Amino acid sequence: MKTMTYAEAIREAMSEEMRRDENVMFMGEDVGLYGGAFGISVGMFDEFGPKRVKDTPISEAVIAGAAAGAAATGLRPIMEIMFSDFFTISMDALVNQAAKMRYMFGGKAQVPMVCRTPGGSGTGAAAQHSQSLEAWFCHVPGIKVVTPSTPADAYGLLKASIRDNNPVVFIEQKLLYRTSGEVPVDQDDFIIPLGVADVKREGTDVTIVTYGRMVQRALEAAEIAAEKGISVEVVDPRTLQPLDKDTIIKSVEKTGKLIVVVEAAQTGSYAGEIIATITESDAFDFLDAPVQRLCGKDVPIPYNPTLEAAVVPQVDEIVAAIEKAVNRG
Amino acid sequence: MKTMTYAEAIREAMSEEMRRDENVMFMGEDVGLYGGAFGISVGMFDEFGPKRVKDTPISEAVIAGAAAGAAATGLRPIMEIMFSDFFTISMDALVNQAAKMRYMFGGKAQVPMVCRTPGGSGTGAAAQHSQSLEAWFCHVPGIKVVTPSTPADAYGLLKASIRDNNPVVFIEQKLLYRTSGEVPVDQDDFIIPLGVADVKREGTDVTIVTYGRMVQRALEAAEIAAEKGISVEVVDPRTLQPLDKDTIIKSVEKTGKLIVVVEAAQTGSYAGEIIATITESDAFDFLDAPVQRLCGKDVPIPYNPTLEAAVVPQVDEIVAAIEKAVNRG
Amino acid sequence: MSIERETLLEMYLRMNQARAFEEKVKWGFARGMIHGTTHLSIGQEASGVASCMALDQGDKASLSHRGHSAAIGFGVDLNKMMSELLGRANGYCKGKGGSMHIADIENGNLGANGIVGGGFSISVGAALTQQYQETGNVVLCFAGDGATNEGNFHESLNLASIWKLPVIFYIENNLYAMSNPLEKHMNITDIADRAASYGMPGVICDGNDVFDVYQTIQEAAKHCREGKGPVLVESKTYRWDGHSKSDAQAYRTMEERQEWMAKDPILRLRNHIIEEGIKTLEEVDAIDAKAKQDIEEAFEFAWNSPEPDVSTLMEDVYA
Amino acid sequence: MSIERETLLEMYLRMNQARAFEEKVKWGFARGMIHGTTHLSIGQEASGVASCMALDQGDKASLSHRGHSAAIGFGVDLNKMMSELLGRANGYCKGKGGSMHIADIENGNLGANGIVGGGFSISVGAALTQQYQETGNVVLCFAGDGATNEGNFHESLNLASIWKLPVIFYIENNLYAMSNPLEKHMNITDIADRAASYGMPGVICDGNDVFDVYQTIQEAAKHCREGKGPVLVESKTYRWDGHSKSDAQAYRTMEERQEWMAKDPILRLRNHIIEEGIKTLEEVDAIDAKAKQDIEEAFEFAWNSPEPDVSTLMEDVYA
Ligand SMILES: Cc1ncc(C[n+]2csc(CCOP(=O)(O)OP(=O)(O)O)c2C)c(N)n1
Ligand SMILES: Cc1ncc(C[n+]2csc(CCOP(=O)(O)OP(=O)(O)O)c2C)c(N)n1
Ligand SMILES: [Mg+2]
Ligand SMILES: [Mg+2]
Repeated sequence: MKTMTYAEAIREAMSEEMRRDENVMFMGEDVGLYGGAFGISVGMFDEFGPKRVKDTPISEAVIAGAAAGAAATGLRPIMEIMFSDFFTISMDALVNQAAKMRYMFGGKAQVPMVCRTPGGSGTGAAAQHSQSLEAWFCHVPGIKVVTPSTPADAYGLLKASIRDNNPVVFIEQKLLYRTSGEVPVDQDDFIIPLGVADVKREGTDVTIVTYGRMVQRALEAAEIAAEKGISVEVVDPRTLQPLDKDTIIKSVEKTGKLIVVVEAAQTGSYAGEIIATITESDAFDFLDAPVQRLCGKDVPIPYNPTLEAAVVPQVDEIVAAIEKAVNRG
Repeated sequence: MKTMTYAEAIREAMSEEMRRDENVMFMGEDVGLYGGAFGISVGMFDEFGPKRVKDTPISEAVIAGAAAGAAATGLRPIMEIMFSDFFTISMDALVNQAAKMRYMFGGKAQVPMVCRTPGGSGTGAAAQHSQSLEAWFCHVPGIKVVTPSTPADAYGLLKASIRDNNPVVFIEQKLLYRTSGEVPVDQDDFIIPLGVADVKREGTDVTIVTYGRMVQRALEAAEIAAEKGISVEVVDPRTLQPLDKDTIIKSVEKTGKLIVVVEAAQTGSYAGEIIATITESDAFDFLDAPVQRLCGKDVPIPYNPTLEAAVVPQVDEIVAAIEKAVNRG
Repeated sequence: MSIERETLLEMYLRMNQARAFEEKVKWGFARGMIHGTTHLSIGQEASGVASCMALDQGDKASLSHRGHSAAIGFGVDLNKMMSELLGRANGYCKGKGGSMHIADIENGNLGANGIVGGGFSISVGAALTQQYQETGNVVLCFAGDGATNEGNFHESLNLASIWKLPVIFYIENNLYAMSNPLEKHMNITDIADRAASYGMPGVICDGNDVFDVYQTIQEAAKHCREGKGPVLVESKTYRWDGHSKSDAQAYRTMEERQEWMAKDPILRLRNHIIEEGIKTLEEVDAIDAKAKQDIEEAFEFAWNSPEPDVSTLMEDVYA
Repeated sequence: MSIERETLLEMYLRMNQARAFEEKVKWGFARGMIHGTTHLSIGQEASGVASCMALDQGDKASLSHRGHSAAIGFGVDLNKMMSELLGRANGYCKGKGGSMHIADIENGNLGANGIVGGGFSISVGAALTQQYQETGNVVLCFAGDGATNEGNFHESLNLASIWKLPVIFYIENNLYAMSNPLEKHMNITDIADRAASYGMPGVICDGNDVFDVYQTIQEAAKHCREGKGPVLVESKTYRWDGHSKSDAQAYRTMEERQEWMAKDPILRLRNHIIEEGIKTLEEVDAIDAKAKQDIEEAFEFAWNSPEPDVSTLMEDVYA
């Protein structure tokens, strides 16, 4: 175990995989000497050189397309899109090419690529640099989607993503980059398989399903609720696609109450998917309170910090939702 | 009233609005002399000339961006993206520019543009020409999303969309283009306001919420169910954003059973949103059977017609879901 | 430039197979035996076949939506290809791809593409692999004149040029992008001029002349293999048929079409072969007949092949 | 070319305001009084101010992420602009936009843009409106050298050229795209050369010389107004500061930076004004002082302005 930041865990995972496998390489805007807009790859250019850590022009379409083409022919590229909002420019390559190549070619292609990108608000970067777009990617068969909430998860999931033979969209969060935690870097091949949820806190009264930076908030809310005698279980799916439905269903069957917390704009967010997963499952019969979701407001992210903070679910709102659920049950 | 096809209704709506308002214009790939890939605009070039019906190069990014720029400065462009799959190339202009300009500029811009595009499978066009991506657009605050299921709806909703002062994504369906129905073209200014659902069939036992070409299937299933003595209500939201939650909630409160049917790939589809809307509303307490959703399978659309047809919900599957709901209740 | 005798005759055979393939596809469509849509390259056979045959073993090609001639030029199992168009289980894509997605990655065919311009960046990536793994191979990237107006063209050529990737951007300029004539979709006449934006060579060849096509691609490939980076090649040609299966072609004149049909690349090569005494008239007729026969057999094979079982629907979404 | 006396002095004032504005912003950032990020155009004031001042009444401008000088050149209420950077309710965007989104559409400022290259297509659309409504106005579209590698650049210039739209694509080539030097992000030296792909004129101006910038834009605007279509203008300049607030600038040398600082566009104009006897040294000093004073007042105004009320959060999503 080693204490490191989320950013360092990502760098470590990439570096280890690049040391292990000659065909893993990394490209993106300003990822070389500069070390990336968020400093994630600082030092990697020195270690791996210009062949394996490549600066690209500001050309998000070809970054993704080239990654797909390279992956289909034998490399295992990791690409970085500087802000997840810029994925709007890479969508054709990702959705119409990378995600579909295998299926539409009759299973005769494989596209092992990882698209790393930071999402989320909270840095005062406003509407075009703060979106949470994971729901889009989850809606595209052929793509896997990963949303780590801790340094250890980021580390183990990124290593698994790099070894996965499919296009993986790996969504990081700007506000998590500097958070730190224990990471089992010394453990031989610490891999967290994609599709396995993590119960971040066990509880019996209410289930909260959440991911990314909202996990921390949910845990804080759970702590406050605990003081009030309410036992909250916090389930972090960690990968949204594939989704570990079993763990979520089991938790809801135990608690009978479900709250989904996501940072993304509510309408069309992945919260709806998680809720539908429950209401169409056997867990439906265990529900004894209306399912609640706490999501980002349906608004572009504003610049002013007070407004910006008001967009996403707050700890006290989560606490209120917990109390509402329990009082109903 | 006049009987016309869905395609004709769209052409008629565009033409009438162009006659009414000098600032409405139309652009897209091959929409001029050729009349559009699906023949929607046949004859419009002759009537309106090259100033108002404009062929563009194969450049989906600038089509959307130019529409946004034109809309922000005084025109009311209608743009066509030949297949909704190609919207992957227009996403930055739509999502980061058109949708956000008003909010991020403090309410001092308005972007009245309509993005017409056909979605859906069923024509043997395979994975890159058959997607149903409406969920993506619904997840972007600032955009409205319309999905007409009949010629009359297409007509009245398109006119409303053209007069709306926001970016509207208007999703047509290839397989509906040739369906026909009565359209009140003779009625002075027949407009269907955005955000108003239509109960396509009244019933008391089960609510089906569906839109686009699945409406017809739901109605067929309802007919079969009626023969078995089950009364099905079919609610077509018609616009997904804004969503007429009241009508859906009222229907579910009446029937106590909800089935959502959509063509799009299940995971991350708008079905989840509709379900979440219900389970977080007062209608939750009225539910007496698990909510069901019948969606497209999570797979790229295959070319072979038998496989292709198997991707989307079938009438008999809808009937089975209805029976399951009733038997549970 | 001369092309080796064996190669030339094989080229002639493949061009005839391509023509016969597409005539058969037209026939199948008209009878409802093939569904969906398709884009015929009749008239462009020299451009598609000679370019691919100029490649070396191990080289890759990324094809456009109008990719039948190129696929056949690259080397293909005609049975599997026809089966794919008929949506059969033993097609190249197990019936899941169809005409717009014929691919055979293992053998270097990176796939046709239903997205206009979609192949540009895929090719850049494939070329990156060649450079990274020092294979010495090149990537031949097909696209149409209209495709060069996509942003993906620009980003791809720029990146390939900076990174000196071994990729030939091969633009088949058939004067139209669907219904849109070149002069209405760009303000220049020669697409090769666009190379100037990227500091790479831009050359033009007569796309209806196998010799010019072959030589141009060989030279471009040599440039790539020498590590000098990408080349933009414009191949001037013409499609005889409509854009896709339903197209009244109101956007062009009968005269123009006839002028170009008079430049039939197959006839041109046929005349050459006979005039140069490479083969007699009878021998050439025999090649023509074999090509047709091959296609008849491929259709027969495909027609009698099984459809994919519905149980395969969910297979191969993920690796 | 000469610039009218009044205009020249106003230009000098605005360039000084721009410099002072950004120095103040730097100061505010360092003290945590401004948050988020910002991209300074110090060193590029001639390029931003003189170009906008070459426009006529009613003309439009679309700005890049590095847009402060341009906004001030175009004409701006400094109080509202500073308030926006401080996220205040009376800022141009009611505190919802910040530095990257300063806009004033009503007065022709179509907005700065946080998406590199995002303004290209917006400008094409705005130019379409001018042509359609026969306003006689033009659109000046700002972008950086790096932005010209986005697909949107390509699609936009091509469309503008075919449709002969009145838009000037004004590329401020400051030799770097973030940390990426020009020679590593494109294989050509002059971005103006890219005009050749679209059959439009491509011209270069010295972006640190107000006279050259002013004349070049006026001529380009004339070309547009005569219905001859768009022009690509490359303005060679340099940013003195880092890319954004946190940038160690390891990618460039101190020497290079100093060389360019010696070409200070403000100092150059100042010397001209004095040498030509347009104003005395004292008078020029007074302008400098006024510019600083204006900015101090703007900051004071902004700092004492109210933050937007949380109740406004959901306002203005839809019209
Ligand atoms: C991104 C995208 N836009 C539009 C289309 C529809 N489309 C298919 S082929 C075609 C014309 C292509 O023209 P060109 O590149 O010149 O190739 P050609 O068909 O002439 O061979 C169009 C518009 C598409 N498939 N993909
Ligand atoms: C689409 C997109 N990609 C990347 C970025 C991040 N980014 C902001 S400015 C910038 C550099 C832009 O370089 P250039 O166009 O030369 O303008 P300059 O900053 O030099 O003025 C980058 C990469 C962005 N904002 N948008
Ligand atoms: Mg063409
Ligand atoms: Mg620059």
